Amino acid sequence: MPDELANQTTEELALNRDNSMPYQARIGDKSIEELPNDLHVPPDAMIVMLESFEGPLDLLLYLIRKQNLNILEIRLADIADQYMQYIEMMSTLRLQLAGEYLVIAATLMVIKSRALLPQLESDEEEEANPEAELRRRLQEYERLKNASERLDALPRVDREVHVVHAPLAESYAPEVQPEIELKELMVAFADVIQRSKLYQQHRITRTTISVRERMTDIIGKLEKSEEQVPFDALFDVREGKVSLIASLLAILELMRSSLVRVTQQRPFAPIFVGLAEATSVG
Amino acid sequence: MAELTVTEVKRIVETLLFAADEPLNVAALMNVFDSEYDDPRSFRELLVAALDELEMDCEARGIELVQVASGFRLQVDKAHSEWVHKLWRRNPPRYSRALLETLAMIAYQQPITRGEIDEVRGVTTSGNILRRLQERGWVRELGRKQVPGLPILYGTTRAFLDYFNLRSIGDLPPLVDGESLRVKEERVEPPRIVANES
Amino acid sequence: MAELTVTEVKRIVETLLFAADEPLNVAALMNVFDSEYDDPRSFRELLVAALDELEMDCEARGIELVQVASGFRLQVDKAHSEWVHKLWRRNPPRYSRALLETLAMIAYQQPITRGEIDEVRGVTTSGNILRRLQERGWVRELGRKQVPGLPILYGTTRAFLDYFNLRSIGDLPPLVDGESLRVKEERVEPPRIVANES
Repeated sequence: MPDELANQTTEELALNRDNSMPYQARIGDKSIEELPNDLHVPPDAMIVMLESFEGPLDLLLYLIRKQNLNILEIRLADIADQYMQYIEMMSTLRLQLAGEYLVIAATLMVIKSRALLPQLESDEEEEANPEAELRRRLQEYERLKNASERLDALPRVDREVHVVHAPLAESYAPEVQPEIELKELMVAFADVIQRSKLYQQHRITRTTISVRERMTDIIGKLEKSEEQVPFDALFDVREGKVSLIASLLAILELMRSSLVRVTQQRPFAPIFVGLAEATSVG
Repeated sequence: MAELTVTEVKRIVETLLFAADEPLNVAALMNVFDSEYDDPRSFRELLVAALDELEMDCEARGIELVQVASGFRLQVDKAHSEWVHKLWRRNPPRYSRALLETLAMIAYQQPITRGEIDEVRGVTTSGNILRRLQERGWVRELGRKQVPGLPILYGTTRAFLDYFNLRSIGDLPPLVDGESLRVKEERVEPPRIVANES
Repeated sequence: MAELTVTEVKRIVETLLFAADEPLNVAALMNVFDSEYDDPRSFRELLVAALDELEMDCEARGIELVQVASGFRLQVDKAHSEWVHKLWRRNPPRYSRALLETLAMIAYQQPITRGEIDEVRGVTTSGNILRRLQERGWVRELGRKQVPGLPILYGTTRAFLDYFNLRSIGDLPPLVDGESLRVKEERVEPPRIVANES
């Protein structure tokens, strides 16, 4: 097996291994068993696949299952080469490789070299047997994986379990208002963001908040004043360069959304900012 | 298809009203059953009959079926509200998850429209929640977004910041990635405008 | 004082469960009624009888009375959940495999340290995951293990059990083989916990 793979590029290699992955190729309702060698797999897809492993044990377990063998049957030395190919792919694609992957790689190399020297088997009772140890860890990990899948399958609130609720009639509702903690708000936001696939990571950043906040601030200032506000009154130089840029971007964004109007009587005259007509607030 | 009986419809409607955070009107209820009938008119009659029966059933319990502007709702009746007050004196009431999520969306993403909130939350946010947040003085209308339909833009108020002891919205703990909340950091990068087309 | 009948208590308890935002246990229910009885023991019996009757009443409806770790709650029964899903097309929250593996490790092997979790998972568990589990209220610190470095011991909370519809840790689904996630039991002595009430 290792020899036959030796001449292939990492991409072809990945294609050959890809058949039983969760990311199967399909045309119509026909799944593609054999992929043409010249088909280009975008590196992004490869990264998604490689990152889907939870760690080296998960990767090893996948390699074992792919051969339809269980942990106790497989000779770990036999899959050492496949494991190494994946490690290579990961570094080729510059994925951040956790140190744990390399530790397991070293262990597999030790196991493989011992397998090549069968006459030493008499020693195995005395010294630590790395193959038995790795097998034990794989068994443990497999149990954990099963346990977490079962946990995930339990009926749970918000998914299968709907807690029933009835409010009091508004007229009997107490004056006492529910209290919340800031932490609850953060958790709610984290949940919502995680649930949403529409949001990319970069959309939720501190800097985004500051520009949006600035937009709210500026609208607030404009609402308070009856008339238009001089452009420079919307800036506070003491806030520093970054804040000034944020204010400017906020004004530009508000202009773009037609929430404010910026006027200037003639060139070099003072610039005024006011709320756009349609934004009168009740 | 198997026809549903009035009693079955009544039971289903009861669970729907209990599970929904919001009053449900006949149209919303009809939607839930849309695979169950061929003739909307006769099903509507069945539904109304079921609601009538449910209303009568409630009389023997501590709840009542009422019709408010946005639809039907099951609520604790007056006699039993006293008991709920006793409970709340020891276990104060809490806001629903839907309300917290809506407030969080507004706090972090303002100015934001209801449509934008719905898009991320994946459900329709009820007007009731927005009204409660405004009544509490935490959320206000900032204006209207200049897109078709002129949707209202929402933002948080000074009172919101005061309640949470924040000096500004920038003091909200930032969310760095979808998975986790990182402790507040002082990283200063040029702000980037995020396109907020809807 | 006027004695309450089982039926009256049943109705009141039902409305309390409707209005409460969290499960209620017998003690919390007793508290609500504390001005109504002289003899706690006999009232407790009345209350339990009322809960039994309520459970039976529910069978004729689409809801069920269930007992989870922190008490009783009313929820839509399995047959009617389908209908609620039709009403409520929301994407349920999903959790990453890393988070679920960490949570499973803690649930099945508690009290457990982060190092012990990492050992089985074969990777370093991110602090974000543990923090997120704590923020969600599912995991808490139990104390410190009396070994060098005094690592924190983690365990699950009642809120975790409530969320997953369980009454106790013993109700977790059984492991595929063996009673423990650890294949070779290495613990010689039971871990000692230093009290650290949270």
